[in-house]
Amino acid sequence: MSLTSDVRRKMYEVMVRSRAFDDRLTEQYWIDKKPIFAFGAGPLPGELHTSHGQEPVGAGVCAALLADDMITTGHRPHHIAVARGVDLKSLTAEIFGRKTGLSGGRGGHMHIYDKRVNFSSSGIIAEGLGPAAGMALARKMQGKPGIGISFIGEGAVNQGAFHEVMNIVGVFKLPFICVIEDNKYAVTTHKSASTATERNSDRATCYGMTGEFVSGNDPDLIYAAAERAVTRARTGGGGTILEVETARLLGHFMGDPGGYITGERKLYQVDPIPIYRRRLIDENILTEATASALELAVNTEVNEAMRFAAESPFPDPIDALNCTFAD
Amino acid sequence: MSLTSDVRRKMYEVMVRSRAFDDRLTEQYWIDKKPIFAFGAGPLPGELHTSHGQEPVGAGVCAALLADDMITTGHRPHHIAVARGVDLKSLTAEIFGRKTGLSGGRGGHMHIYDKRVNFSSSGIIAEGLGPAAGMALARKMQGKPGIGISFIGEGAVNQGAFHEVMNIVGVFKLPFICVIEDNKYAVTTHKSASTATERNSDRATCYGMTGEFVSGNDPDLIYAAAERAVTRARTGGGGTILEVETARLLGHFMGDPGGYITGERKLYQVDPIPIYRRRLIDENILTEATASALELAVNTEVNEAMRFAAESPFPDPIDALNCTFAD
Amino acid sequence: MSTKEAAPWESPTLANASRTLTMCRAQREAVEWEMTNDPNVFMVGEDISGFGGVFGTADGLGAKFGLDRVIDMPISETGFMGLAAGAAMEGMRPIVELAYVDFIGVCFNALANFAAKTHFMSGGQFKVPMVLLTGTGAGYSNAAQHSQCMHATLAHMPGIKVVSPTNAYDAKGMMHTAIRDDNLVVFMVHKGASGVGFMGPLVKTSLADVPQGDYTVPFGKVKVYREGTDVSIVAVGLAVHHALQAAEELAKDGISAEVVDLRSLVPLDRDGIMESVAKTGRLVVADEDYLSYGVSGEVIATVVERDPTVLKAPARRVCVPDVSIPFSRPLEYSILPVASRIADAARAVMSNDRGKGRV
Amino acid sequence: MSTKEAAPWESPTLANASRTLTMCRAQREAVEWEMTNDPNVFMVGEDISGFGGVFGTADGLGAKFGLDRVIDMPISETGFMGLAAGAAMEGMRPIVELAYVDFIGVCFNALANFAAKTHFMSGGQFKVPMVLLTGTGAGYSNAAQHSQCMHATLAHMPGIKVVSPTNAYDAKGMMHTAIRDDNLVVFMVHKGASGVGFMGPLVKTSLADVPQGDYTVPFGKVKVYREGTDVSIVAVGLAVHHALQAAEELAKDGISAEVVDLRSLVPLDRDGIMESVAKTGRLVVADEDYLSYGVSGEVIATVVERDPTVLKAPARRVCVPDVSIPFSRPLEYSILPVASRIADAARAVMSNDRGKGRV
Ligand SMILES: Cc1ncc(C[n+]2csc(CCOP(=O)(O)OP(=O)(O)O)c2C)c(N)n1
Ligand SMILES: Cc1ncc(C[n+]2csc(CCOP(=O)(O)OP(=O)(O)O)c2C)c(N)n1
Ligand SMILES: [Mg+2]
Ligand SMILES: [Mg+2]
Repeated sequence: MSLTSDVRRKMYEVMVRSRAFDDRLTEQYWIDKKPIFAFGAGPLPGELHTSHGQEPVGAGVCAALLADDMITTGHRPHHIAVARGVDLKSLTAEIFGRKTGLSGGRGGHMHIYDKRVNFSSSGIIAEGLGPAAGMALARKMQGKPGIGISFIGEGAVNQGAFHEVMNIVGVFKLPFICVIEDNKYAVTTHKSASTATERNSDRATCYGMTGEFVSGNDPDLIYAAAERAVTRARTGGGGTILEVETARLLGHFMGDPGGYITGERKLYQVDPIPIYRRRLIDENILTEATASALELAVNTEVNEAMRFAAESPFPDPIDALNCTFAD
Repeated sequence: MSLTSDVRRKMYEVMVRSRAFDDRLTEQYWIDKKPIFAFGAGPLPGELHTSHGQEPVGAGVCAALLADDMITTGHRPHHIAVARGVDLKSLTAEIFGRKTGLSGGRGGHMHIYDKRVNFSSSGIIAEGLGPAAGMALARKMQGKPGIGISFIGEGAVNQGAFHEVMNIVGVFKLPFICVIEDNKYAVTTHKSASTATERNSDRATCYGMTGEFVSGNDPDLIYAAAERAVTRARTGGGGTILEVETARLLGHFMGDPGGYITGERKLYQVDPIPIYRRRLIDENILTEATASALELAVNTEVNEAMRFAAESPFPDPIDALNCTFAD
Repeated sequence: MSTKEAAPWESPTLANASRTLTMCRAQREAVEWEMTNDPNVFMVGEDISGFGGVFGTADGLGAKFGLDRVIDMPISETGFMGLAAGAAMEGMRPIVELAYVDFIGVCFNALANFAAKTHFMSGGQFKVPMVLLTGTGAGYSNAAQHSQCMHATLAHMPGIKVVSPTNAYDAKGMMHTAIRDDNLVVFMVHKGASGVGFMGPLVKTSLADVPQGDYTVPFGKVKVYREGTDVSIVAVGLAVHHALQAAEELAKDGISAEVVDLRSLVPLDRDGIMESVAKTGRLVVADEDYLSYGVSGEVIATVVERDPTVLKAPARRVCVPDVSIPFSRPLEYSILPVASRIADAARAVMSNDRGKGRV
Repeated sequence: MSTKEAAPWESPTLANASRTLTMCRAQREAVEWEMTNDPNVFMVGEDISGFGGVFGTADGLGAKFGLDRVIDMPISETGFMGLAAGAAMEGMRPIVELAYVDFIGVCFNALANFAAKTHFMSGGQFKVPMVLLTGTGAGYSNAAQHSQCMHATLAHMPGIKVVSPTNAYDAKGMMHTAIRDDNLVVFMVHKGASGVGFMGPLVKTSLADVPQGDYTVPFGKVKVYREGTDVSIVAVGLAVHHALQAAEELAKDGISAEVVDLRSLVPLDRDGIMESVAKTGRLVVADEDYLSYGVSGEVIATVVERDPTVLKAPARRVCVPDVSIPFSRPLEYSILPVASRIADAARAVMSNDRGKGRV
């Protein structure tokens, strides 16, 4: 694959979809959470970690993948799920806790699973790394295609699981990519206060992996780096640690005003979507009109998913008692 | 401190003491374990991981330390305990499970604690790293002298705790040394089969630490590298990952014949003690006579410790019920 | 941070001069007092210096005591639990925050095999005085990995004291006790009762008048919140408040329920449990942790190994029925030990109806 | 490896043509059968390919199936537990060896929060068929960090099946069942009963005639090793063998003890427990895990939430009294649930002596 106009349009579309999705969720989220904030209140209870600003990472990496590839990620999964093509209606319904949701409402926003597109997310920091490596191993043993990709935050690198899994990937030369979304913050803690090295991709040499760092939160560059990593993985070239500089435009989760991001650091909180839109128009990949049409279509689609979710029934209480064990 | 003749004689003495200690324990260990082997049988039950071959690491590093420095280590603690000056009688009595032991028989050979000389060991891989860093932090906060030193095996590097603690050491610039005893094996697994990098000391750059690799299992070189690391730690220069090539002359634990160490790999299993003896005599630090006298004295001392232990009473069963909580 | 910008994890301040506090505010006073009076006390955890941690227990303490005593850590729980244990072995008294007890699985060894056993393994040479402050519980749709209680997971391991206050007075007094204790104390607070901002309306029965200065509440004593004669509802954590609500309901039916708060799982006040059950002759245990191999079994066994004949009816348990905590609200509420489930269990015990109400 | 050089962790071979096997030999047959017949079955663990792991369960399998199916791992338990779970999600059936259950604290999250909950959290989309084979237990002076049982630590968490066979027939049949199960199954074998070489003399009651081919032993059914009428001794793991010994002793005193092996903690055969206790009217629970918040409480509660009146005397527990396992032999044996302690408890129950014998 190469960075064709189609790929770029597709990436833009995916970014717009993810943003519309997060925007609609945000609106829903605040219903009944004012004036008194409570995680548990309103139609969309629980913690909500939106992906505002990180859309280029999901879009760029997923555009370089094939259907067989397997993704795991963490507590901030929307942009990746959307980019991967997780069914928008079932995804929304899951986040609304409905019977029609991907997991019938058992999982919720941090636990998004869609086996049809080989996608999983879960909420403990760095916990998806081992599973993604194991999925890659499984395919290798089965002689089937597919590489493992795990997305983590820059803060998650400091979890021991990162070290253990990267080493295993290196020792067994697994077809694997660790994508580190460096949005500079883990909750309120800046990368510089938590991490003894500036670029986590530099750690790759310690693990017999290849390191790549992409700055600028630029989907085109992310795509290109991901493609190199994917090719490497598919051709026996081993694993890649791909660190991508991105931006978390809002707080850690809804309700965090993010007031600790001040001064110079605010300069990095730039919205990548209008920039990419501008570029695609400037380069005649989109026109103002086609861009607007695309945005309208995507917003309609997202609104429909929201409506579908809101109108879906809640699960039966008894559903809490099944799916603990497979039989 | 510098590598004076006194220091070198002392290192030799410490190595000889550790070896004699392990040799006597080995004799005791096999009592009642033949013809049928059973960990639990005989006067010295349980797993026993002796330090045959690794004496230079304990001797070299400990010679560079001061009394205030704090050591943690793991399942193979004897050479370090002896080098650190843990009281030989109480140490032996602990390994014999006697009331006069360091922990009154509660701890055993993998759990050697001697607060008087700031020494701890425990049996879960890499578990001592965090505590040693914490001890260093405590002294820093208290404005008291003392650095933290943790000894681990090359296999232990692959435990997540290594990564987490090294990063913490780097972020907080703690006065800390991680000594990696690279004896090439973790139980039966060769380093090359478990570790995606050849030299773990190379990882130091990822943690804002200094890396040093010492080859040859040579106490003089180990001492020199340890001294550099100690000076760095004491003068605010941060932490060091000091990897030392050493040799495990016997199996993983008593009872493991080590038959998996074959071919070329056997070449590395060289006893460092006669080599060092030869060198000290050649360089006129010792004579044949003073060396023999030293060896005799040390052996007598070790034999006395063994006798002390063997003659000590067992603890009262009731002792199992105290020391769970401090009051 | 200005009031307008207040992060939701800040606890709402109650009427100004009042000394009626939420648990998290009360705990914070104890921490502040100890940090002021004992230079060896310090805090470590994630996101505590600026924002006071998820519970607000460290609220403002970073600014007051500086970043050297309120230390933000990387997401390296094994690393910093070990670090805290080592510091404790050298005479410091760390208070470690682990925001959600659900994360304990990444650092269980450092706690249960190292911090908890060092005193024993060293034959008493080393003490490990450290407090692990952690949040428990469900009820706000935070799903399977951010809603657990795991009371028994910690209480089962030797060498760990495990406490769980349910009101502000106890929270402060037990925090003083915890910090002064020479052992690893796990201090579990249900998010839903802590009074932390992001959990919405306060649980009234968790508020209490709190003395200004320092005072201690000892571990290992149950607290009888409400006396009764027909049935003992023995509970822990938020379930205590559910039990109080259930007792109100039951009173309307003419059932007099005694509500016993364990407060401390290790040490466990077995005499206190027995005293109540011997009096009422009936037992319901309410616990938001998983049912099997947990607190509920231990409480029942405690009675039965003393005297099974005190029980006039089978004991009942109202717990999470050995499933993961579901996200969706109706699923979640169906498995939590809410007041209605507790009341149903008590009624069943009263009618000695052995078939119904058991999960 | 020649016989002369045999590592102690190899299981001694019994009389040649005999099909009387040790547990570890029997388990090994099941693993070999499944690996032969199902290409998705593979093993991961530390030091398994050449030496068969600490239990000899993988003995010779590395040579037979190659290093791609018997995979030696670095000392990275979190990493390879996660890896195994991911492989299982993609249709493989990994058998993971964790030599000592004591190490579970370094990888508890990957098991209890991920592998155990994925089926639930995904609403049934993903299955995680994996077996965790692990060794438990004390009795050979391996001290606080290599002697634990931690039965309840695992059995308390939802989504994990936990089994613990006590004889070779069950070990093989349950290993077949475990490998074919679509869930995370923790397969706990007491080192002292497994028949592994380094543990010395074999426990006779753990040996059994074992059929050559494959067969399954279902989970969730107790096994009554010995029938009796006066007191039920409900036990798990090595304590079952201690109980059998105790029953012999008790028989000499004219006490008829029924010995019930739980075999499976999750699912737990509550009816099977009740059936025995309803018959004998007396209950002793023997478990080498820690006493509080564990198996013993759960067994007692199981009886009492059905019918406390079946108990003619207080139930008693013979467990490790909430202390770390000490190294020194006399200390260690004083806290293990050995036959004499079990017999004493049974005698106390018989004499309805409520004061003595309780730890
Ligand atoms: C083991 C563990 N520790 C702590 C947390 C709480 N937590 C959730 S998200 C988060 C910050 C993650 O930062 P980063 O990895 O940079 O991801 P980001 O939120 O920036 O996307 C923390 C500490 C957790 N979920 N798991
Ligand atoms: C977390 C954990 N996993 C596994 C073990 C079992 N184990 C004990 S020693 C050892 C090998 C250690 O190798 P290395 O670190 O190289 O030290 P060495 O034995 O060579 O001194 C293993 C796997 C353990 N004690 N803890
Ligand atoms: Mg981040
Ligand atoms: Mg080694």
